[in-house]
This record gives sequence, C-alpha cells and structure tokens, in this order.
Amino acid sequence: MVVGDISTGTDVLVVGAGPGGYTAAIRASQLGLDTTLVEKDAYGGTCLNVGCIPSKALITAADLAYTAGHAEEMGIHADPAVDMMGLQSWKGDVVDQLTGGVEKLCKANGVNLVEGTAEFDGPNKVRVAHGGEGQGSESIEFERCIVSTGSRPMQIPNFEFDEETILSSTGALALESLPDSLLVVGAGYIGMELSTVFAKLGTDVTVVEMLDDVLPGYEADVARAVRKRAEDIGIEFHFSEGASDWEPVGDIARVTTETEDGETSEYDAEKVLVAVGRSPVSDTLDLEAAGVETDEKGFVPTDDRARTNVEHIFAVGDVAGEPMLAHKAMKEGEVAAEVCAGEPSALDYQAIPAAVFTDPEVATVGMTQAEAEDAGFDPLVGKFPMRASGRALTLAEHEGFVRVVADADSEFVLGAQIVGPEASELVAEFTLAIEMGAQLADVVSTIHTHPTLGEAVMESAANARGEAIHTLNR
Amino acid sequence: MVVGDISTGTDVLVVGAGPGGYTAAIRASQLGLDTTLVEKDAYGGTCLNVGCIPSKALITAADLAYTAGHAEEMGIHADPAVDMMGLQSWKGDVVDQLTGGVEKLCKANGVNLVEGTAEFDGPNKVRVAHGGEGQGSESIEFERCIVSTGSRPMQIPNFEFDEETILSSTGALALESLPDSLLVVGAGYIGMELSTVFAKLGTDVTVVEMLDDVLPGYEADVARAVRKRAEDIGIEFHFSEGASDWEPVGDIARVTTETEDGETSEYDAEKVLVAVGRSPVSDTLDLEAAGVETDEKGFVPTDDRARTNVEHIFAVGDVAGEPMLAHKAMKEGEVAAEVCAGEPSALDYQAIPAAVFTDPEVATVGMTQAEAEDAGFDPLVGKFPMRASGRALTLAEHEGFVRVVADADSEFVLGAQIVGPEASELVAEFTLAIEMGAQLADVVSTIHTHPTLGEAVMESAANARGEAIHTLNR
Amino acid sequence: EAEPSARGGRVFAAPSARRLARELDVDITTVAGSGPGGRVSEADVRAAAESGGDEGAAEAAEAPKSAVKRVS
Ligand SMILES: Cc1cc2nc3c(=O)[nH]c(=O)nc-3n(C[C@H](O)[C@H](O)[C@H](O)COP(=O)(O)OP(=O)(O)OC[C@H]3O[C@@H](n4cnc5c(N)ncnc54)[C@H](O)[C@@H]3O)c2cc1C
Ligand SMILES: Cc1cc2nc3c(=O)[nH]c(=O)nc-3n(C[C@H](O)[C@H](O)[C@H](O)COP(=O)(O)OP(=O)(O)OC[C@H]3O[C@@H](n4cnc5c(N)ncnc54)[C@H](O)[C@@H]3O)c2cc1C
Repeated sequence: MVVGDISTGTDVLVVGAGPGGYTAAIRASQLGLDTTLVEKDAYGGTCLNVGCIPSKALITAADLAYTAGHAEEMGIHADPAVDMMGLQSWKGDVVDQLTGGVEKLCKANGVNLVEGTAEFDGPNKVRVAHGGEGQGSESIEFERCIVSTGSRPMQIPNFEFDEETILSSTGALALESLPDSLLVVGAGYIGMELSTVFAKLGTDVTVVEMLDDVLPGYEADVARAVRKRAEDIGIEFHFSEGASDWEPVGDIARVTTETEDGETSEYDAEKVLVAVGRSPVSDTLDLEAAGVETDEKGFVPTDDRARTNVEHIFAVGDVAGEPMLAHKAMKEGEVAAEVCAGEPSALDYQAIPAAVFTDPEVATVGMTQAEAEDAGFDPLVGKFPMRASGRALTLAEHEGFVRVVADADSEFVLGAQIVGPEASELVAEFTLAIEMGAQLADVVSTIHTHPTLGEAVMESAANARGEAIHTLNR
Repeated sequence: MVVGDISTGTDVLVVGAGPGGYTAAIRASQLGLDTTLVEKDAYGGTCLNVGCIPSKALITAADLAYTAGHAEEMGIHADPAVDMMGLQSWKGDVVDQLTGGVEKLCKANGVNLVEGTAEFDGPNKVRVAHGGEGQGSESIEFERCIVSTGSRPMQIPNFEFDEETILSSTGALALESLPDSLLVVGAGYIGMELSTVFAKLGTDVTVVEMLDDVLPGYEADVARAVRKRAEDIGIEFHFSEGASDWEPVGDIARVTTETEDGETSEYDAEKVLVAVGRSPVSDTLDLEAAGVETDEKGFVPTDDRARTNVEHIFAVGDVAGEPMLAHKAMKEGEVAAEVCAGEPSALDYQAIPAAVFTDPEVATVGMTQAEAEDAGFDPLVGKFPMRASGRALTLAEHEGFVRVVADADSEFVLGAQIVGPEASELVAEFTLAIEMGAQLADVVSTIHTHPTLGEAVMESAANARGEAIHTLNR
Repeated sequence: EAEPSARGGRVFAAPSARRLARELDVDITTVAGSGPGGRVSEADVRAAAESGGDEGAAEAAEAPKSAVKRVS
C-alpha cells in the first residue's frame, strides 16, 4: 500500500478487523479481489482483544482453581492460589497468539493491511487517519466496502467508565489484582460470565439486575439453573433493581439502586462492573458521507446479502444488528465477501447458535417451544436430564438438561436448549441437524459414542419420540 | 416372575444386563413384548461396573489433580493430594447411581428381572441357576432370545490374573492405594487410558507393547500425538516387546519381555496390568444346546438384523463381535428388540464412532484417507490444527487436530479423525453428517458457536474445500 | 403431493440444496420436497429448475427474498 496523501484504490475496502471484518477480508482476497482492511486499534477486534477470548481464558482458569479446590468428593485435596498477574500474563499470551495469527492469516491471504481510522469521503472513498500525531492520512477509493466497526459497552447515567472503579467488561477483564468485592450491574451473559469468574477466584460478588432473573431472554428453567449454581458459589442477587448512582466512600464505591416503585438500596463494593449491553459503533466513520442509513439505535440495517441501503456498501457483525455474536459476524463477513465476488451467497442460515459460558454452560439454537408455537408449528418436545448421563456423572456434573423442540407433524428438528457441561459444543450437532433439515429419527439413529455428553442429544430426541432408553418417556 | 422349579414363559428372554442386554430388554418391553432379563452379576455389565464408567471417573479425577498441579502457566499454584480411598468411594457412588438407574429403568419399563446364570436347555428354553448355594434354579421358556453376555479380559500365558500383583483392567480400576510403579502390558486404548490415569496420579508407569506404537490400528499421526503427550507426563514405552513371564522378587514383580528376535529385557514393578484385549463370553450359557454357532474366536456371528444362525435367537454387543464398544452394543440391542417386535429395523448405520479417553482424547468415525482409497473413493482431506483454535488456546490446550475425509467428487463426508480436547464430543457432529449424507459444504455452512472446539470441525471441512479462514489452505 | 419446503420461517433443505437453488435461480421456498417430511433435495431443485425455469424462478433471481429482515 502506498501511504501518504496519494489516493490508492482497492476492489474491496473492509473497515474494522474484528471477526466480521477480518473474515470478510480474508474471504474476499481468497476469491481474487484486491482487498484492503483498515483497523484503528488491534487485529481481532473486540472478540479477540477484550471479548470472547480473554473472557474464556479467565473462565478456564477460575474454573480450574475452583474445581480443584472443591473436589474433596473425589478424594482430591487442594488449595489453589491464584496469582492474578500470572493469570493476566497467560491471558495476554493467548490473546497475542491469536491476534498475531489473524494478522498473519490476512497477510498470507494477500489482504492489504492499513492501520488507522477510516472515515467516508463520499460513497466510494474513505480517508484513513493514521494513529498518532503527524502520522498523516491517506485516501482509499473502493468499488465495494464492508463496514464491520463492531460495538462498544453501553454506559448508563452516572456510571461513566473510568476503568478504575467503574469498569466496563474491558476493565474487568484486565484487573491485575483480585478485588475483595465486586458489584455487577446487569445479569446478561457478559455480567454472568464475569461474575462467575470473580466469585470462583474468591471475590464477594453481588449482582443487581433490573429484570427478575439472570439471562433475560432465556427460558425460565435455563435461567434458574444458572442462577442456582451462581448462588451456590456465593453470588448474591438483587433483582428488579436498577443502578441509579454511586459515590466514592473512602476506597470503595457506594452504589444506589432503585426499584420501579422508587425504593432505594445501597451496596458497597471495591469495584463496579457495568454490563448492561453493547451499542453499535456507527459513529466513527461518517456513514452519512456515504449515504448509509442507520436505525434509531445506531445499527446499520442490511438485507439477506449483508447489503446496506447503498448497494455497494455492506455491513456485517455487531454494527449490523442482533445477535451481537462473533460467529454471526464471521458468517456475515463471509457472505458479504462472496457477494462482492459475484457468488450466489446469501444469509440463508436456519439458525444461529448462542452460548453462555457460565457454570453450568448454556447453549441454544433455533426455536424454543414457545417460538415454535408462535411460528405455527405444533411442537414436540423431548428432554434428557444430565443427572441421567453416565458421562456427566463421571465428570462430577449433575446439573442441566438437553431439550429438543421438533415439529410434531414432520418431526423436523426446530431448536434445542442445553444447560450443562460442554453445552457450547453439544449445540453444534443440533445446529447441523437444523441446517440439514434432519428429523428426530435421524438424530436418534445416529450412533453416539459412549460415554459422552452427546448421548444426551440423542436421548432427548428419543424422548420426544417416546423411545428413550435412559430416561422415562412421558 | 414365579421363582422355583416351575417353568415360566416370556416373549423375549435377554441374557446379560450390560449395555447391549438392558437396552434390548427396555426396548422390547416398550414395544409391548413380555420381556425377561437375566443377569448373573451386576446390572450394567462390564461397561457400568468395570469398564467405561469407572475408567472415565478415574480419568476425570486424575486429570483434574494433574492439571491443577501443572497450571503455573496460568498463574495457578496448587499441589493437590489424592486420597485413593476417597477417589474409589466417589467412583463407587457414580457406578452405584448408574447401575441403580439401569435397574429402575428396566422395572419402570416393565422388564421382568431375574438374577442368576442362564444356560440353554434346547432352542426355546433356558435354565437359570440362582447365585449362591441352595438358591435353586428355574426354567424359562421363550419365543425369542437375545444373547448379550459380553466379554472378559484376555489372559496371556504365565500372567494369570490374581488381581493382587497381576491385574486385569478390573483390578486396576479398583486399586485402593496408589502403586509406586506399574508395568502395563499392551498399549491399546484400555492400556493407554489406565496408564495415563496412574501416571497423572504419580505412579511410575512403564508400558510394554508388541507392536511399534501406541493405539495399534490408529493412524500414525494419531498414535504419535497420544504417545508424545504420554511421554511428557512421564510414561516410559518399550515397543516391539511382548511380556513372556514374571516372578515375584520380594514385594515386586520382575517381568521378562521378549522381542521377535528373542532378545529379553526385565522390568520391575509393584503391579502389572495386562490389557491385551478382550474375549467374548460365549461359554457361560451352553450355546450348543440351542444350536447357536460361534466362530473360532468364540464370537457369535450375526446378520444385519442381529440374528444368529438360529432364526429366533439374536446376539448383540461384545459377544457378537468387533468393535467391542458399548454404543455398538446398545445399537444392536435396540435393533434386535425392534426386529423381535416385527419392526423393519436393521443395523444399517453408516459409521460407528470410537473414542479413546487419553490425553489428548482421540475420536474417529467412518473412513480414514487410506480406507476411503481402498473403498474406491478419491479422498479429499481437510485438516485444522488445534493450536489455531481460539477455544483450544483458552483451555490451555494446543495439541491435536481435526481431519475430515470426503469424496472429492460428491464432497460427501466419509470420515473424520480427531485428536484433542473433547474429541469424543466433537465426533458426534461428523457422525450425524455421515449418517445424513451431508456434503462438506453443509458442514461449512452451518454456523458454529464462537469460541468452541466445534469450529475446528467446520474449519477442517472448509480447509478441504480450500476456503478455510483460520488456517492456510494448501 | 409434498408440502413446500418453507414453513414457519424455516426452509427444510440442506445448505447445499439451498445454494444450488440460488445458482439455478430457483426460489426454494416454492419447491415441493420429495424427501422425508417434505425435505427438498438437490434433485428436487434441479427438477424445479428444469420444469419451471420461467415461473417463480426468474423473479426470485431478480430480487432475492429478504425472508428475514436482518435488523435489530
Ligand atoms: C466480554 C465479552 C465477551 C464476549 N463473548 C463472546 C462469546 O463468547 N461469543 C461470541 O460469539 N461473542 C462474544 N462477544 C461478542 C463479540 O465480541 C462480538 O460479537 C464480536 O467481536 C463482533 O465482531 P465485529 O467484527 O462485528 O466487531 P468488533 O469485534 O467489535 O470489531 C470492530 C473493529 O472495528 C474497529 N473500528 C471501528 N471503527 C473503525 C474505523 N472507523 N476505522 C477503523 N477501524 C474501526 C475497531 O477498532 C474494532 O477492532 C463478547 C463480547 C464481550 C465484550
Ligand atoms: C476398562 C474398560 C473401559 C472401557 N471403556 C469403554 C468406553 O469408554 N467406551 C465404550 O464404548 N466401551 C468401553 N469399554 C467396552 C464396553 O465396556 C463393552 O463394549 C460393553 O460393556 C459391551 O456391552 P455388552 O452388553 O455386550 O456386554 P457386557 O457389558 O460385558 O455385559 C454382559 C453381561 O452379561 C452377563 N452374563 C454373561 N453370561 C451370563 C449368563 N450366562 N447368564 C446371565 N448373565 C450373564 C455378565 O455378567 C454381564 O453383566 C470398556 C471396557 C473396559 C474393560
């Protein structure tokens, strides 16, 4: 790439090197398009730097330390000490390895990498301001553009992130010493994952949530399983309360919450994590200059080819709307790139799985029973409790279940809800079943290795058909 | 059931309550057949009592203790102590819970349970000798019989199992104190699983194997990954040596091995585990009296409806031949029961997955590249290394790979070989793909949750198609 | 005789069949599947492309359906 004030050209310009953007860029380049990827901060975006990857690294470590310290049942006696600096340095290594990998993969696939902040200068041109003073800027003209600028943590009034006392997920993931106490505002998946990490590491965790259970949006039995276990490891919950203000009291934060009726409570904590959702980043690149529209929340609406209202400009990932998940971003990036290359690609997937890496894990895909009803199906439901799984018991896990939802008529698999060990992995088989248009009998007929948790997938389908072996058919 | 010398009758008589037998009995009863299940020892058979389940329980515990003790990399410092009695008691609880469950499920499904050893008395009658002296016996007449008498550990000359010094897997699984040293004869899956358990718990483990690598029958790169890691945790291997004799020397056993050329070596160990395979149990029930034939190895040959040479007598599970796996036994049990009930069932599965619960885990299904070639396909192979998986790195796992084998022409998935964390779970998606007749593109198009190990399944298929994102396409 | 592959917001056909439909300008949601439960196979898609190449198919190619309005 020529750098300076000379204007260069590219077939496909990708803005943002998160999962959506780097996938789009690699795929576009694989398909023979001259591709340029502009990133202002770090390769891998939110996901690799301050999202999926660092959170899962901390979860692994916290889980190992906690499990080893609570395994007397198995005859294991240990009192693990966790050194947070060591943990952070391992987490950093994992992140570096993966972000370095993304950069290498981009280069190996022939993607032109440009560091800087891109801003539209008309519908076929961006200006890239290079970071740092006196670094200048450059103009890049493009045939097509893929916007993948992601999202950022949402703020609430009076709780500006200082990343010292009032933390976003980014700050919480970077803590170099363990707080004695942590108040978490928001019991969504990010709040619950991080609450679990700190509770398992030994912090006193209190969670405040406006709604009446954890994991809003999930079914009641799923939420209950996660909340119960969280309570078991010592997390304290206060539902139907919203955080309204805070003040420093000595070294700690005194947070005030309010119920709908205006009742207030106060909680003291060393740190406060606000995890109430994420907002699209659609304000860093002057979308109007290109004529690209956003909705009232700032998301960029797109069609089933990932195209915005401007035909040659695409939007993928968090900036293009819910669900804000890395694998949805990657799929959209892939499709956008293929459409740019003239391939008959479309976002015609039947289901996007979603996982919550709490203890127990949660994973869902496709329709719940209620959603299947709403869609006009007559749902046939099958369930298998983890406590009846030989594999689960040998893993010292008893919590959770696998539930499958099918259409009673055709017995096509419509969805699944999983709570328990490796839920995030087990959901893959259901997702393939849904994409393939598989029937319950196909899942039941498939031989599943013994002893595995995957047998529960098969058993849930058998249960729906009234032919389960390892659980009663009712 | 009437007990005594009065002869009773049943539609379906099942002999042996292992996975093959109890599954057959439950399914037959579900289908409305009067079903009687005879078991001489313990509900759940080898699998639940002295096989799959206790081995996996010990693997979980050994793995947890070892991992927690070797996690300085993550900032975790622990020195776990394992109390073998405590571990055995937990293992026993898990086994009891599951065997109790099997008994309950049989009863709840209406299966008549009879304790004792069944022996044929003609083609439509067994005599059941009840355990213990003076317990008497009873005769049971049947319309159809399902033989599921399983298998037992194979002995080699001079190494009779005393379960004191010379152990079978049964004895090794029951050790109530940790031996200082253990010599394992045989590096098949049972030998390797148990070697890993004891090495991780702190025993000095030496493995002697007649062939030239671990896991005979598996591909070289699969075996190498398992051997390398086993060596890392301190297991010492001697290949191309067979155990020929032993003598006690004080408190220890001095084992002599021999190479093909007659070179001998000696190894001293506190305990010796002989894990060289398993033989069918076809000698406990006088098969000849019913006219049922066995092959030269003692297996009962069956057709694709699980029928023996005697039309109304079926054989399922280990006694019916390789692969001797619990899930193959269960599938056969299910099919035999359905055939008994007149359903159009058959053993028409396309692939039986198999897992080895070593570190790293191994799982395979369907054809290897070589097998695909032999079968006349032009194999298209794709691979994804675990070290490129974000999920694997956040689990502090780097070893292994996912490999998929497809037909180059049709891109139908033919098989997969997986080495790495949760391999036993990941193989399920490939198995469904094979059973469904899925193409590589179907697996690639299916959205896989990020970050999961299952993404490696998708990436391996994308790699085969030259469109992988997270690894180079070569 | 068979039901159309699209019901309740779902299309009952493998991804490879769905992609083939786009390649052949066939609107898969109008194809009657011959597979179990009405699942659409690649053969069904090819048959639809050959028989009804003019009908639903041409428009489908022009304006790909935004079956799902992908906006938050
Ligand atoms: C704590 C946490 C845990 C999470 N865990 C999971 C999980 O387990 N699974 C999951 O699927 N999702 C998870 N997510 C969500 C996931 O991180 C996002 O869905 C994903 O990163 C979205 O990818 P993206 O490419 O759309 O955007 P991002 O990853 O946000 O990347 C956008 C990139 O664009 C760059 N950028 C923005 N504006 C410009 C500009 N004008 N010029 C140049 N560059 C620009 C940014 O610097 C950034 O690098 C998690 C998120 C958080 C915060
Ligand atoms: C250490 C070890 C680990 C293993 N791990 C795995 C694994 O992870 N995964 C896997 O798939 N497989 C594993 N296996 C193999 C698995 O245990 C067998 O494949 C499975 O148990 C076979 O089931 P079955 O029903 O054929 O026979 P069995 O489980 O052997 O059951 C046969 C039953 O028949 C009874 N019986 C025999 N003769 C008579 C008679 N005449 N009258 C009445 N009752 C009789 C026996 O008492 C026994 O209970 C393992 C085996 C061992 C030894």
